[in-house]
Amino acid sequence: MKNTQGMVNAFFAFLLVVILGIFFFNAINQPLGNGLVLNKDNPDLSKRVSIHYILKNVHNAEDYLAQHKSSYFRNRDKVKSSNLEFGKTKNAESGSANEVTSIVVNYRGFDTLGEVTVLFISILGLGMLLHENKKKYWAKPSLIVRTGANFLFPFIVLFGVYVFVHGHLTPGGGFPGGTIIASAALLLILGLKDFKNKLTMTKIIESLAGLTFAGLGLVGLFTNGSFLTNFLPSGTMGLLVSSGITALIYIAVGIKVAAELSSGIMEMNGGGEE
Amino acid sequence: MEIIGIILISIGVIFSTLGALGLIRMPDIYNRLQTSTKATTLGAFSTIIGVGFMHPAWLIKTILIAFFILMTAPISSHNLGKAAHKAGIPLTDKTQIDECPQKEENK
Amino acid sequence: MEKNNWFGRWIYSFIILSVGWLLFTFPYNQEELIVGLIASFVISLFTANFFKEFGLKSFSPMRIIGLILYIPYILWEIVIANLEVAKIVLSPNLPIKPAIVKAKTTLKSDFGKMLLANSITLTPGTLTLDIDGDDVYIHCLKIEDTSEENATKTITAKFEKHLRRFVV
Amino acid sequence: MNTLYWIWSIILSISILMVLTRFIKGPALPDRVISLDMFTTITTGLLVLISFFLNNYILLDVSLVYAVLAFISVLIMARYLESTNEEEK
Repeated sequence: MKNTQGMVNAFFAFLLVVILGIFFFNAINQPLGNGLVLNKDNPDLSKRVSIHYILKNVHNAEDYLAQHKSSYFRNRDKVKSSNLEFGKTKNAESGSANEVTSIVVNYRGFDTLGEVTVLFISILGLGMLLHENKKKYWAKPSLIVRTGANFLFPFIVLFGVYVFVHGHLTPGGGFPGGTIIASAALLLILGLKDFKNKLTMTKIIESLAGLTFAGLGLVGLFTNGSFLTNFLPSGTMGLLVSSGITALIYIAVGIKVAAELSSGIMEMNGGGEE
Repeated sequence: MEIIGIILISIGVIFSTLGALGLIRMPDIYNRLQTSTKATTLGAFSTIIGVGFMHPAWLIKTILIAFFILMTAPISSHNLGKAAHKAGIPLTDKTQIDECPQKEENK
Repeated sequence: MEKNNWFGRWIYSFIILSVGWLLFTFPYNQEELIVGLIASFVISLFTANFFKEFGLKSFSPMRIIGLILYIPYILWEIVIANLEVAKIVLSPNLPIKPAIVKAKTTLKSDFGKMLLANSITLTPGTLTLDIDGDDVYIHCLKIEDTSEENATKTITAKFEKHLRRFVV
Repeated sequence: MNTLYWIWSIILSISILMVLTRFIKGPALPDRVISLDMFTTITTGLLVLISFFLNNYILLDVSLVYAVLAFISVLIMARYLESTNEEEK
């Protein structure tokens, strides 16, 4: 009996190797130069795959391209770049005063979705590994530490919220803000006498925030034809309510990261037991 | 306004240095905690407030940072002292009396 | 002392978090104010239980005045005590006489005890090691008389006199 | 003004070096944690001073984040010292 099973396994493995080999053979045998050829003098940008991503949310450049479609790259130096001014410029391209945020969330929003997913999967693996973990032993905290932790916890959470709400104006943003909130959860574990791991609540909050992120992307897909397009006006640069969905996405990322890291900390503290 | 700021920052810098000196000179852990962390807390506090006086638009934010330090520094140094006492780290020979009970018997 | 109900605690935490937000974003405008109110509303729903001993009666004007008067007092104490410690550190033969003494406190609430212990710890020369009920164990840098009455009189009582204006 | 700034920052750096000597020398673990605590406190002050002389409002936020994380890390060390000692018995 054992022998036949081994034979079946070997056969399937061989089949897999053959299929892979066919794929490789096909890929190698592709005739070169059959893809996209760009004419250097007169490039047709609409043939490029990434044209949607280049033009995503770039209203001014889109208008410009519609007029001078053929000679965009040659006249690149002549495109006058407007002077951006904090608190005065209206309807800028991305609208966020912090350039890093506009690149991370707006132009490469898909990457951020992937990063958050990677974090989610790693925390899931951590929970699987540590599921049978015993409750960690902490000595009983003294009265001063207990009261101090109780008093400081809301303010640290408020500061984390401040960091990720202002992600498009100042440095920081979703990931640092979420980390600050997770450190506040760590303070609670250190300071409370009988701390109960609230794993289900963090999981629910995390899923809601992830759904918000994906939902914002889908709204962009249905209204403007590209995933994670900015469908809101970008507003005046430098104010709190500006830069369209960049701010909303960073809030969702902040809540998601906070819930993920807190649940990771709780699982290390012995989340298996209730 | 600027003169107040300069004076406050100078006081802060001097007390930070004195605290570091105390950390080197004192004989045991508890005395080191006494002289060092408290002096550096005052040093950081008055440095930060001094910066706030020299740049009045930042005053609120600097006061916030300074009070955060003032709230948190005693908590952590208290817990350090308690941990050292629980670990049974000896006091100096100059110590007169130790009335704090070792907590292990109570449990 | 009656227990504060959940609503009172929630109102307290909402107000104090809004004030905290306004301090974070000081040159504030209308948008910051609205976003801050929403944020502190949501946070205070979660964290109202952490302010165990506060409620609506924490806003009585006498208490706020007492709190405001306490801050310059404690800062002055810290500066004076720091100067004394600086004298000890700079003198060549280290004139210290350390001891761990026991003192009594008459404050009842947890928050009051924490403020008392923090004040004792912040003034150099004294360090709170532990609080057990009404007993406070203090490590002193330089003390002549190590009896309990003297410690109560010289260390805890002078802070309690000011603290009693705004905490129980 | 500039010379004053240099004097202040050099004195603070010297005191940080003095703290680090205790960190290397310290006979027991709590000594090292105390020197870590002092190190973070002095660094917060130095960060605020630097943010003033670079005229950069943003560094104030950074120093507040630094203060929060430093407090929690020192508290973790202290609680760890407290707990391990009791577990042996």
